[in-house]
Amino acid sequence: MHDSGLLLDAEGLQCLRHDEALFAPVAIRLGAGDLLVVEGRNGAGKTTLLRALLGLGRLQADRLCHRGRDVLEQREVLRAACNWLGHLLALKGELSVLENLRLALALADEDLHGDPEALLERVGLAGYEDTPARSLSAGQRKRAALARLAASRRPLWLLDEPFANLDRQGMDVVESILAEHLARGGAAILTSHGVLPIRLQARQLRLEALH
Amino acid sequence: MHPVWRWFHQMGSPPYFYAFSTRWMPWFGGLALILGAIGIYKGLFIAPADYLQGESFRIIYIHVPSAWMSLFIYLLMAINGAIALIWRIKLSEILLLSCAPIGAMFTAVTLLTGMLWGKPTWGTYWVWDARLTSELVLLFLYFGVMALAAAYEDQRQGARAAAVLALVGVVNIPIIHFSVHWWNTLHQGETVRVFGETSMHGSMLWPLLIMALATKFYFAFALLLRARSMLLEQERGKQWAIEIAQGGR
Amino acid sequence: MSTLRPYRALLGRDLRLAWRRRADVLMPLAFAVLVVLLFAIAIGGVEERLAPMAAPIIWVTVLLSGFLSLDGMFRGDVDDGALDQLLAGSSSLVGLMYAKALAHWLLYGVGLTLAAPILALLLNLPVELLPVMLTSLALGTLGATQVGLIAAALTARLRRSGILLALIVMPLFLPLLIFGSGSVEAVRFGDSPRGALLLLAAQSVFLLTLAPPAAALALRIGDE
Amino acid sequence: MLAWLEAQGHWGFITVSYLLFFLVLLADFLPPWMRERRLRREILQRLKRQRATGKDV
Repeated sequence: MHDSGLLLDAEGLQCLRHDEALFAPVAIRLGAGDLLVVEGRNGAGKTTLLRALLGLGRLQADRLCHRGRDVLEQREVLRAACNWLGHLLALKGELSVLENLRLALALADEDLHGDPEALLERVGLAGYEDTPARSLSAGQRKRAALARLAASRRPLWLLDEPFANLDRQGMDVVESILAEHLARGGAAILTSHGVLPIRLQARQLRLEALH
Repeated sequence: MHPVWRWFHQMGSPPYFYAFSTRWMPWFGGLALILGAIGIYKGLFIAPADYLQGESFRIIYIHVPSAWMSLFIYLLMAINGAIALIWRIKLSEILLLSCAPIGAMFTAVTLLTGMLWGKPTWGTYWVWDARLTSELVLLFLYFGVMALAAAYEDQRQGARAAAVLALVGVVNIPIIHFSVHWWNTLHQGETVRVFGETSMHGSMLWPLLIMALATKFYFAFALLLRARSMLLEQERGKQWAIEIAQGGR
Repeated sequence: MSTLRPYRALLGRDLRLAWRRRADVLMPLAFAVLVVLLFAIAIGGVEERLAPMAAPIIWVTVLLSGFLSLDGMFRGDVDDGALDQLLAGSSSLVGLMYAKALAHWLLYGVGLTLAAPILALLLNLPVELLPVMLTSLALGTLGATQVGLIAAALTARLRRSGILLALIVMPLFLPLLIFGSGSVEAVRFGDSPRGALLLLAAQSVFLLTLAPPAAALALRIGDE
Repeated sequence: MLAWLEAQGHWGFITVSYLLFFLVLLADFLPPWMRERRLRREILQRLKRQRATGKDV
């Protein structure tokens, strides 16, 4: 009964650390245009969940499917459909903002969608094309990472606290990029502390820590 | 389920393994002691002196078995490493971590006895003989595996990293062995034939085989001992560990 | 259809980063000259005594200098999250390891090999030995880089791993040193270095097939 | 010390080798043996403290 349209269909999903589950089993059903916000107190395993989905941590599940295909063992299939924005932004200090953007896409074997200058302008980094990433502020570095996201057409986004280090305009940028992504039929899971500073319609998933 | 696989699976449960070790350790330890005593007695007093090297040749009865053990244990360690990596079996990780110090010990014994044998026979403590040189490299392979396992905070990740290194090491051992022999012939030529297979017959050979068996039983004993104490350490909070502590067995 | 784009991108990235941090890349070369200086001083700079020992000293120095650069192989990628992105990416990790090893070899293997003539000069290496020295170094450093790749991957997430790295790589460097230095010795004695060089090349090819998968496996361990 | 050893002749080396062999064997299996005994004592002590205070220490 796998719904082949679901971007992520997980059942009885748990992350493991030293063979012990971190939180009670959860179910995730993400179709086109769905946004899921993962909540839970610190250490409940929000970041671990995103990493585990990508194979960077052990998880067990009764079912883990992407577009009807079981990816529990072939996680690279899920990885090929995902973009992950972690706490560390993987920006190389010596490379310029534009170089970092092109590099991140090339490493993921993705084509750059849209004009780079327009993308940077959209995230509020106009004029910073040739600035080395090391001389950007934390907020600007986050915007550079967001530009990379906006340039990608992968269906499933995993965003780990996308609003951290961002001012009001930054949050609006996240919201507009996210809205556009969802409108294109993508889906996203994001982790966040406290109330969401955006008005996008989202479902909640609460992680109940086990100990 | 295949009986061997079922047995291996049972061994995976800590209490079962601990009980297994409690039952078998006395046997392995006892056999090692008995065989060791026989072997050493025969080797020191019964076997005739070597016509060439004289009495000091008797060191062979601990030198050669230890050398065999040092390679044997490394291979066993690498096999456990493969099992741990492929099937993620916790017991294999523990056995891998337990094998390393024992193997390093046997390698050290081989080197020490090799030096003490070298002095009376060739006048110097250290001879860059192909076999001794390979043994020295093997010692560093062991140290590498142990140091890597210890460097990780998470013991399970440390064991898995050590497993990868053990596999890389075991694949390289033949290459190191061959290249050291090639190097030896390049520089020293065939003059120095240390530990050549002297023509050993009956009474000289028996103690060697007995000691080889004795060292294997000792290894089984020491491996179970290290593995169970590591297991008890990891599962100290669990009920079975508490019962073991109370039971005194 | 996975193109080679990600692997070319990683290779290009590492080379460009090295170009931007030129000082870092030159460090091992400077270290090599320093080590040779120490040996020459210790041996007394007497030409007759230096020349026969020149080749072995250069070979050991190149291995030590190449070893120095291993610590930085994954350090940067771990600290800024780039490694996690590679692990979370869909490109084959083994392919990325090949790109990583190639970049490292071009920078340090070829780099040190090109610097070898300077070392040879300082140690009065007989000129006729230079060709076989350079060939053996080029082949040997290719293998050494692979050994370094495994060691760097195994210790990528450890804070201080200097001595541990040495403990892992030195035993595995040994066969390379034996055949590498042996090939030059063969020529010095007037024999043909073909045998030693072929064995050295075989060793490097063997490591080329063993190391990237082993390194990929080692990196996956760090994140369980 | 080495001079004394060399003066002992072949049997000197043999005895020292065998002595070292036993010493190293002891050094191999005694530590884990002791560690296990100490571990058992610790588990028991923790158990007594738990029973005494009635909560998981």
